[in-house]
Amino acid sequence: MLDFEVFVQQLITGLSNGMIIALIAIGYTMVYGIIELINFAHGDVFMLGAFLALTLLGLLGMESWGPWGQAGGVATMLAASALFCGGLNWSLDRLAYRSLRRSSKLALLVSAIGCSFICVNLGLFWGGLPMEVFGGGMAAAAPKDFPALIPQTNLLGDSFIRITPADLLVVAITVPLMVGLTVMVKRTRLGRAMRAVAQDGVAAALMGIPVDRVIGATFFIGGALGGFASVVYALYNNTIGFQMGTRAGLDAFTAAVLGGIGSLPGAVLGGLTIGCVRSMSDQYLETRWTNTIVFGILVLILIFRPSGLLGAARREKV
Amino acid sequence: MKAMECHGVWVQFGGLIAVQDVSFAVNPGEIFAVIGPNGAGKTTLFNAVTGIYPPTKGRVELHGDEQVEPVTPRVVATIAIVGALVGALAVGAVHIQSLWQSWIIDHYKYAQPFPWAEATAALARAIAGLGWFGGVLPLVVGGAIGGGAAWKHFSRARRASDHIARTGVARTFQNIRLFNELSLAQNVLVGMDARMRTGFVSALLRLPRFHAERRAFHAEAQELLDFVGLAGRADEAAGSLPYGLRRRLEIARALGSRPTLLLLDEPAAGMNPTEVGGLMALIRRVRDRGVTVVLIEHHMKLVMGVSDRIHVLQHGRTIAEGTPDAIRSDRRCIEAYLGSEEHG
Amino acid sequence: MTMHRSLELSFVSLALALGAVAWAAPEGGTLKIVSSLPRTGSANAQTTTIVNGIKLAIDEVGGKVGEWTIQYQDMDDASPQRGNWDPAVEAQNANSASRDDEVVAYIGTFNSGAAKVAIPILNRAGLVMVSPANTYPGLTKPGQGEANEPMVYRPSGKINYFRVVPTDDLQGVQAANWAKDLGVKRVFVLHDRELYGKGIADVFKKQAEKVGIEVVGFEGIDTKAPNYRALVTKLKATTPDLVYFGGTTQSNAGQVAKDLRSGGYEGKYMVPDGCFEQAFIEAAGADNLNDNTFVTFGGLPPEKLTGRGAEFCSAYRTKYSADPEAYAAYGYECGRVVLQAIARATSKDRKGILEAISTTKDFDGVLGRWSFDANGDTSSQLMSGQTVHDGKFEFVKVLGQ
Amino acid sequence: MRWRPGPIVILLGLAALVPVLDLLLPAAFALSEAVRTVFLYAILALGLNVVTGYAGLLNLGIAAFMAVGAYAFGILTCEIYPFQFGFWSALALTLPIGAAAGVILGAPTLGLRGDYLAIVTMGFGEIVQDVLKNLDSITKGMQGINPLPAPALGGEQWTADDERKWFYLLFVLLALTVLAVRNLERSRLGRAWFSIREDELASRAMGIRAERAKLVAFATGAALAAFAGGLSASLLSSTGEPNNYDFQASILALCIVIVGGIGSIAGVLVGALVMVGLNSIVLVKATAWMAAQGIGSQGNVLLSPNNWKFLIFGLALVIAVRVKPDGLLPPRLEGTRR
Repeated sequence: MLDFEVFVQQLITGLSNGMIIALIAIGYTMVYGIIELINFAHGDVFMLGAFLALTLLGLLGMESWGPWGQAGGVATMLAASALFCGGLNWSLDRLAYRSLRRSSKLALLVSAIGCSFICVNLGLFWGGLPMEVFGGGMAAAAPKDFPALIPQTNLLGDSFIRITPADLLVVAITVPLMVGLTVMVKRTRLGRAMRAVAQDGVAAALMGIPVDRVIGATFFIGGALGGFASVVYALYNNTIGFQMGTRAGLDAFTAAVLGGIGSLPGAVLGGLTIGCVRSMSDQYLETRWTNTIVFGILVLILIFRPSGLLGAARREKV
Repeated sequence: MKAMECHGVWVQFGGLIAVQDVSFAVNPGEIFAVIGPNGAGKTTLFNAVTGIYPPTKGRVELHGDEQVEPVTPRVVATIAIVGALVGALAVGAVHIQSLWQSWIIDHYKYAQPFPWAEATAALARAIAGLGWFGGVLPLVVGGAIGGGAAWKHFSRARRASDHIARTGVARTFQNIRLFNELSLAQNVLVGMDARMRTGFVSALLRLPRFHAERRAFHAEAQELLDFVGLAGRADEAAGSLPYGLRRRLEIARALGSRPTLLLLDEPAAGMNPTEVGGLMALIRRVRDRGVTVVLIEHHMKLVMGVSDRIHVLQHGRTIAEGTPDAIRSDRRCIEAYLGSEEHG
Repeated sequence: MTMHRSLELSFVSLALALGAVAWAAPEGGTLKIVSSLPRTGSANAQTTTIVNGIKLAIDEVGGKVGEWTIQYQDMDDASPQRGNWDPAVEAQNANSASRDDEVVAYIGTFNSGAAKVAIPILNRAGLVMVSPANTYPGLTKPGQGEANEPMVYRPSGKINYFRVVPTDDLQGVQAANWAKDLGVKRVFVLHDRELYGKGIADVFKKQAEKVGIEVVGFEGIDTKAPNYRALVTKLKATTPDLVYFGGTTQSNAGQVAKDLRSGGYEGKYMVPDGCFEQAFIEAAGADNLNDNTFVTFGGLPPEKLTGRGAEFCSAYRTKYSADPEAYAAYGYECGRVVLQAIARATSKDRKGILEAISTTKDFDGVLGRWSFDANGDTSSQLMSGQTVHDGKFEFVKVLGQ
Repeated sequence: MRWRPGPIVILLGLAALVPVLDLLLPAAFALSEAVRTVFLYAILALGLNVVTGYAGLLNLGIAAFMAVGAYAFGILTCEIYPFQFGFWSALALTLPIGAAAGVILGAPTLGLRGDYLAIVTMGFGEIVQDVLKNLDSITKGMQGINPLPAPALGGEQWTADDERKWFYLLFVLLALTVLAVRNLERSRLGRAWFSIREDELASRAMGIRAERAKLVAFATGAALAAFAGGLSASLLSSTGEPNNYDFQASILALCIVIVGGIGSIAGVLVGALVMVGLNSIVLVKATAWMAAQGIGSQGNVLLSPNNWKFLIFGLALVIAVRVKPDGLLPPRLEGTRR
């Protein structure tokens, strides 16, 4: 293999990983944009989405379906996880966050941290279900194998550079979602309402926008994206576990900040950047320093661009 | 010397020009008003003067000086030191394990005395032996990043509002910005901070000098609250103060720094006629303390009643300047502003 | 029965609290065994099997040794907000065990780092500690770890710490030798940067170099990463024919296996006993492991056991309706060593039981016949090699023969 | 004016009585050891309170400074390094070392807006762990550094067994920390922090040097966290492993501050008692009791009490802020007592 091939391969890996990060990051950035909350539970909602997908897969016996059946199965899982995560995120807002709108931002943050712990525990229980896909429930905490419905064979035959159906799946699901979301926020009534609430909740309420409903919708959409991401993640990595949400959340939030929090294209750019930095650092430096390098680059970028790559510098009204 | 001078000031946000080529001068000891319809760029002008954002073009001079922190040798030295430190950190970060090896691991045998001199000499040799690629390159790169960041930081802070405030310019805000969770006395004490001298250690250990300074400033804060008519409420929370009195507290807070120039941004907004009368008296008394007052106001009775001179803006441009009487009779002003205000 | 006991106990406590009885004589006839393992969070899967093993050992003797009733307490050394072992909690466990005069044996810990906190505390209290899982050599063996190890763990000058598992230095060596036998020429060594995984990988690397296998790479992974595709690309470019991973199921051995296969690596994969559990096969997906994955383990796998071991396996299956795994066997062995020592001890107190455990000789255990050596290590050097076939571990050979 | 004890004095007074209480309770219910952990976390959380409560800077990486303190203490004292300072001098050194670490992180990043800073501090927490793990020739990697000395007072060397001495040492250090933080709070500096927290722009316009005040807050918080780290390392006689100072530890400190009452010293003390108490007293004793009663089964995931700990902890957080959004003991109006 050539050095060039290695580089291209790492780029592909980085972009695929980056897109998954970006999809989760959008959920963060939307919620942050509208109520300035770092929704710590988002990563864990995402994790529960993956558990739902695995449960469905086991219950319906998707592994034995034919290729077309499996494609339908993937679509089912996507829809179910998106609805489930959206609904869960919405209920978190309804039950744990809404009553704290007027309290300090930090109380809200602690509530989100609490929700995150609760979701982690639900994941643990879920992993202990007496189902075959969960190992019969004997080892609730163990990582779970997610069957490879989408094969990881190389579409380029024997070449060193590998592009697998799983890579294509990531692109095929994330890109339309991102485009659709951007259009929605820019063009639709709901999108305009969301932007209005994000700018000034009180003014929006005075203009007759049902603020709580709009915030709820934002949580739902953010959660649904997390749900899509969870299925993509599970099909791409083929392992899920009850603690995977923490790391995914951390990466995604870093991506959101790197890109400029509140900005949808920023979250995507941030996610792709982090994905690529990770794989390049794995290749050309040592894996054990990868995290340090990611955060080091984050700090460097923020020193010179304090609002992130695409974030608008916010001017305070005086 | 003028108390404040604007020379051809422009302020631009993206495509929007908020202030366009405005020039005026304020004499020491006078009450100077800037008026104009909403959106004329008055507050923006204030913000440019007090360093909240820099003017896009032009100069603002306070007491005959541009109030930009100069690039002194000390600043250069600080930037150089920061650069050098970051460079050294970078070198250390890259080589920390090998340096530690030659300093400690090679010389320390468990439970035996450590040969400090020998080990340190070995460390020095190891540092000297890093060479161009291992030693100088990280030093230069780290130094450039550190120095660059320090310069960036300095240039951002050169004309920052805290720096300008410390040169004797105080202000109030159009949408009152008090510290609502602090008491009245503490709000004023925040205003006095620039004059305080206790440092971290004397505050931590409550050295005698801390107590002396505290007594003096607390007394002065009381006196300032008396001066603006808030006597006896020193320990209330600022947030619980009625609206009309908040302006007064803001003025007391601004006076805390013993400014020579006080900028009042719509001090009479939302006041009833009685309160306005009291405010006019207060503004005159502030001037009598030797403070030059510049105010932005819509309330014509107040402006005409207290101002020595008036500057009129419209759409970010100057349209007139003069004494209240002159402005009252200026046709352009009446058309642009006074007319609509008095008859509409 | 236990309910009755503890009622009685709390009664006594209450009496003590009220000051009615200033110094009650220790309640005759009860001895406590405690274990301190991370029961909250990701290690729960492994520690559950350890606790199962201990309970099985106690149940087998009917909860009694002679006239003495054995009480068992399962302590958690993890805290929820950490989700992993917590040094403060471990110290707290060790201290409360030392304070409780009825406690005569302390089984634990799971993590060698936790052992470093607990051993000195228990040592001062003269309380014996038997570990089912610590493999860091420095805890017992002079010259293997830091210069001050293992003396620092013995402030009283006496040995109170024993372990039934072979240490990293044995397993790593055996694994490298086996790799040589398998015809490996180039190996890429990965580890999880944990005490256990890094320790064993270091030994493996050293031994591999010694026996003439070229080590083409040595990297510590980030155990929380979602996948290792980038690393696999880098690894593949060095064309190894074996990848050794020092780590456990929890530190992502399964994900590494998956990414190796999906990244197009077709060589062998070898892991230590931290992965010798069905959960590893489940996490990795059997297809990714079948027939070219190799697992080392200290002792013999359940189905190869005869005598005691065979009895253990069938008893475990009956009781928990699951196959016993590596840690279940280690936990069971700990429990039995302690119980047998209690039986042999001349005086049924800490001193007597510590004495009895340190003189454990020719113990007929599920891991073979072994004794504790002068450092407190098991004399058993028996190691076995497994491979994965058809989604199940399959015994290959006894290593070192 | 008659002096009446405030909540801080009452809390500390009650804490001082715990060892006496222990004499009356049976050994299995001894509290003083768990209360020691409360003290340590209280010091850590007081440090975080300076940063987040007073200056309003959300710091999600306070545990990293704790790690810096613990490892600095370890390297300075342990016999496997040549430095071999004693307990007291090494403990004193953790303060400037922690402050320096705070400045190194703070100086480049204090210009950032709230949540950007939060993510940078969180990243710093990850970096510190990685560095401690990876530089294993210096930090001993995952092994931790041990043994670490206990204090010697009056020529007498303590051991970890001197429980009561340890208890009162930590108690006195906590009281001193409280005093120091209170002195800072009620000084020019504390006022500057509050004003920045409430309205940075206005306080700058009043001549407050916001950057400098924030940096001092950051350094003070880091120094206190490092101090707590050094103490906890000495108490355990080991630095533990780098993972012990991870994001979760920072989160616990943050929860202590917010559940207790952000910006209030008494609140932080109560918060530490409640959160650490829940964690290492209530949950521990409850599971031990349940296990003793034979409740729980390993076969069913729902029946094992250990499997509920995350849920209980999380619910406690959600309910606590729901019932008391400003914390259990929110600060009274600053300065009403002057």
